[in-house]
Amino acid sequence: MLIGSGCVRSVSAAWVGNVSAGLAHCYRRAMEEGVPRRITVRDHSNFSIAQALLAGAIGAPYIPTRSLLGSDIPRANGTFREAESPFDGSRVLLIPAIVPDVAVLAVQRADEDGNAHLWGPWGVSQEAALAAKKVIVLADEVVPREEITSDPNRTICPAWKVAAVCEVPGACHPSPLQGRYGRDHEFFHEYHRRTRTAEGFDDWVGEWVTGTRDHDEYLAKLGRRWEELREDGVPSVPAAY
Amino acid sequence: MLIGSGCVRSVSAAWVGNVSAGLAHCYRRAMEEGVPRRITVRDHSNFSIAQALLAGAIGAPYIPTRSLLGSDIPRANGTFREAESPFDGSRVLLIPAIVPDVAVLAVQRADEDGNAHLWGPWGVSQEAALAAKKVIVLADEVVPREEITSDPNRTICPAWKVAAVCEVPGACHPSPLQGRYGRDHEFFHEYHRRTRTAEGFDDWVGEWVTGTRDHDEYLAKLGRRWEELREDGVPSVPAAY
Amino acid sequence: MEVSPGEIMVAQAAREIRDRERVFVGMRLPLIAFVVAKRTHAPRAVGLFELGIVRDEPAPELLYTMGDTPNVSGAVWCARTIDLMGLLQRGEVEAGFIGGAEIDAHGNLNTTAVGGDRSRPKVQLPGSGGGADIASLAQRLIVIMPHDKRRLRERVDFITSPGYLAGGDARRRAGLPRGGPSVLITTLGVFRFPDGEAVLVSYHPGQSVGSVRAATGWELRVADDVRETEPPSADVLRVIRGYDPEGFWTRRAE
Amino acid sequence: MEVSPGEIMVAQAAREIRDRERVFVGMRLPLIAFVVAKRTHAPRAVGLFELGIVRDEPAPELLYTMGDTPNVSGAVWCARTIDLMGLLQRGEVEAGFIGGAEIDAHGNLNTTAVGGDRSRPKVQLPGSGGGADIASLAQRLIVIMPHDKRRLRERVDFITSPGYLAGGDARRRAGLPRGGPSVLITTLGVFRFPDGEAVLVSYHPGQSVGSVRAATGWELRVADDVRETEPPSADVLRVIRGYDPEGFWTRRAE
Repeated sequence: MLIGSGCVRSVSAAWVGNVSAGLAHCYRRAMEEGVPRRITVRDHSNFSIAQALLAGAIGAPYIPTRSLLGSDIPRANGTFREAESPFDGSRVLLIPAIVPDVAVLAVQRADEDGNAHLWGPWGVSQEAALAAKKVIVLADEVVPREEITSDPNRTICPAWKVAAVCEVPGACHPSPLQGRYGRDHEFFHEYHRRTRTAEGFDDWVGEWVTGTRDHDEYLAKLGRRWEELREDGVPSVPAAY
Repeated sequence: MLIGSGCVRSVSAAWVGNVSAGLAHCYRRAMEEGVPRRITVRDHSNFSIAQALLAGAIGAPYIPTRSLLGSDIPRANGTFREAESPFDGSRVLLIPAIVPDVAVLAVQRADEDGNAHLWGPWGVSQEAALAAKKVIVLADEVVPREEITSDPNRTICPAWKVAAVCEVPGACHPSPLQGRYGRDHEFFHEYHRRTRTAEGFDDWVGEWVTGTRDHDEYLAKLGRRWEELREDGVPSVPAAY
Repeated sequence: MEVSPGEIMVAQAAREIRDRERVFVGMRLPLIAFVVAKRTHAPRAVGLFELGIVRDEPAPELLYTMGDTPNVSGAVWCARTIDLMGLLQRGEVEAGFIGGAEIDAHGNLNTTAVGGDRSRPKVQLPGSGGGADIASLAQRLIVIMPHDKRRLRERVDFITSPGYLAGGDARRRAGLPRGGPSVLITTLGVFRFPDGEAVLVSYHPGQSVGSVRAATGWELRVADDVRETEPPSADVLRVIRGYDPEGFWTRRAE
Repeated sequence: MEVSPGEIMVAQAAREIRDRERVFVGMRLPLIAFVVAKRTHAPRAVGLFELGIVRDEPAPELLYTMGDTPNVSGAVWCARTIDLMGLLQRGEVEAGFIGGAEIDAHGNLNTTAVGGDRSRPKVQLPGSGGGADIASLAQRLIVIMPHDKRRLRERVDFITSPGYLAGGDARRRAGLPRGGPSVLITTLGVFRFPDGEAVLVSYHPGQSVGSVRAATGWELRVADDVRETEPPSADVLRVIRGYDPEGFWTRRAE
């Protein structure tokens, strides 16, 4: 959507698409036709982007890997370097650190200071948060501090990195948030169908983005569909601290 | 104790001592006098050993750092290399991966397959487990599989790496295990006093190691002292999955 | 109900998974192949999902994406991507599934872009995801894709996921520590890579060497003992159709 | 009750912590200094413990080690060592405390071994722990140690934790990105490092420039405005004695 709206100049990513539905039309239009504007892309793989963020998170200038040797990704990316390991002369690919200006994290709960609990697969969330200069937390629920400190192993990054905590129930829709709501598959498919053309995309944005005042109105527009996605989840067996 | 008993040939560590009590007498005797045998040491810092294990855990040959530049640790360690970052020519220290044959992890709970939950500070536990060829889990409690799968974010390493799960309540004593038992400070201090001489150490081992048939007998010998260390802990607020 | 190409592919893919193996599982057909393997000959196989999930039991319901909530419920480990990719790089993952838009006879795959140059392609594809890592680092690669001349090409426009590169020992010389495609399963047949180059070992029921050749963009090599692909057993079909009752993945028009 | 050298050191160390700073806290005196700072002028300081704990409130009771269970209860983050060391390497930690067995006038510290060579030392010390990392990477290093001629030496036997190395721009030339000792607090006085070399800025009550010189192994440099160290206020003493009522750390014979 950011690409389709012309807000993006450059993308560093391992994968851009509409999972389960197909290719990402806005991304295709931008890359193939320069519509609405030309973007540049730095190709990555899941591992290389995770390593770049890990390097950023621990303040390492780069991390060496064996992945992608022989692939065209390093050439297309342009920031990697091939080198020999000084330990055994074997070939390695050096992935330089990525330090994002901002990382946006959606989590189940956070306190007012920004101490955030995320569960379910972490993907690259933690590395991205630690690597970033600042973090914006979208919390499904803002909870008392005691709920966070009752389980400090679940905290994903230190509060001093968090520039803003926003209580936004349903922030991930149409993607899921473990224990809160499931995935809205049909919403993805509908988006896919309607954004085949640039006009269709503008129409969709007019309806769902600029056409709703805020996220509450967006959820209200979803109506019963949103209610049906909600899941209670099964509570974890507590850990005693 | 392993050093004092002559079971160790070489140590790679950032710190060897008796926290809160003082220097480690067995380590001193081995290094200073070769008693009961000479050992070699590869000096590390907490960060360098964490990076070496992280490199082992992700299969990277090494990780570059800025730490320890100018310190005598790299020279004493002998396995690090100084290099220039090919990205900007700045000086880096390359810490090669450590791949332990075995990592021993004490955890609060594990299932029979070896899926283990650990909470409290992780230190280098996860990197060590992932870097190791195999893992031995000492579980304070063996629990049904459902207790593990109720909270998969707490799992520390995959079960396929776990060669053995041993149910050993109190395995960490005199060290603490969060939510289960506190630290036995006096036991550390007593060990420190009694192991000042090699004879004192042998005497101590005769009483507490070879002198007890198994860990149950060890705990029974602790008696009320062990009971007084036990903590119930405060249950975490559950996460719903 | 007639057996679909998707079902034949799933059945063949399931046969590629051995018991107790750790397998990087993709979505769609690979996921169903993993379910079939688990419920038939490989009950102790373990599935890894690149966003950070490890399961020793497949999710009980059909998934659209690996992040769907049922894929997390019942997982034995929710990890980070780097943890699982790290174990992959260590060589602890025996097999991995990937697909692609294009493949060449050396098993090199393109999921990045077709035509034009990289900065202005004719068709922009989604990119590697974890595919290039799995292709680089798994002990064995299982490739699944639709079969037509524009996809099985003499040369791919971009090597996203390295196969045997130019063939011979090119893969080792590039610095890759192990692996390479062990099988390519298409909508028409099955290829293996005995010396780093694709050889047709079977054609699916209803196909022939000739029909496969006609749909293949490189000069087809055929195994001496080429034969018809073994169709799915009734048991296997029951598992497939139980898991994907509406044929969302296994009976869709590709 | 007379003010002990430990209490004077803790009070001075607490003054080195500014509000809202992230501080790598060690055990013993640094921990108590952190408690004092939090309860007086730096209520929003955050403490990091190298085994992987972040607290914005000190543990309510006296700790013997940072792994004691009360140090985990109430923590805002239980992390891994690598997470916190990584944030340190990124430059996100303003101040760190360390001690040592030996220090030289350039603030280089030895906690590894004294005498002999590394493979057969006269006295084997515990090693770096996180000390060398904090010394390498924190924005500012606060050093606390007992003062005597064998500890404040012309040259240390082993540089575990780099200070200003040979002085001048040696630290920068070695490749360290920032930092270096900002203060050395001993049982006798306080030193600062205006140009990478220790200068006595104050002597504790009961001491003098002469008594400090007599106990220092290098040629003492003295600040023009050297004066007596400010003694702990009644408030500060109350915090110290409330936290360490038996004087386990603050009144022990060193």
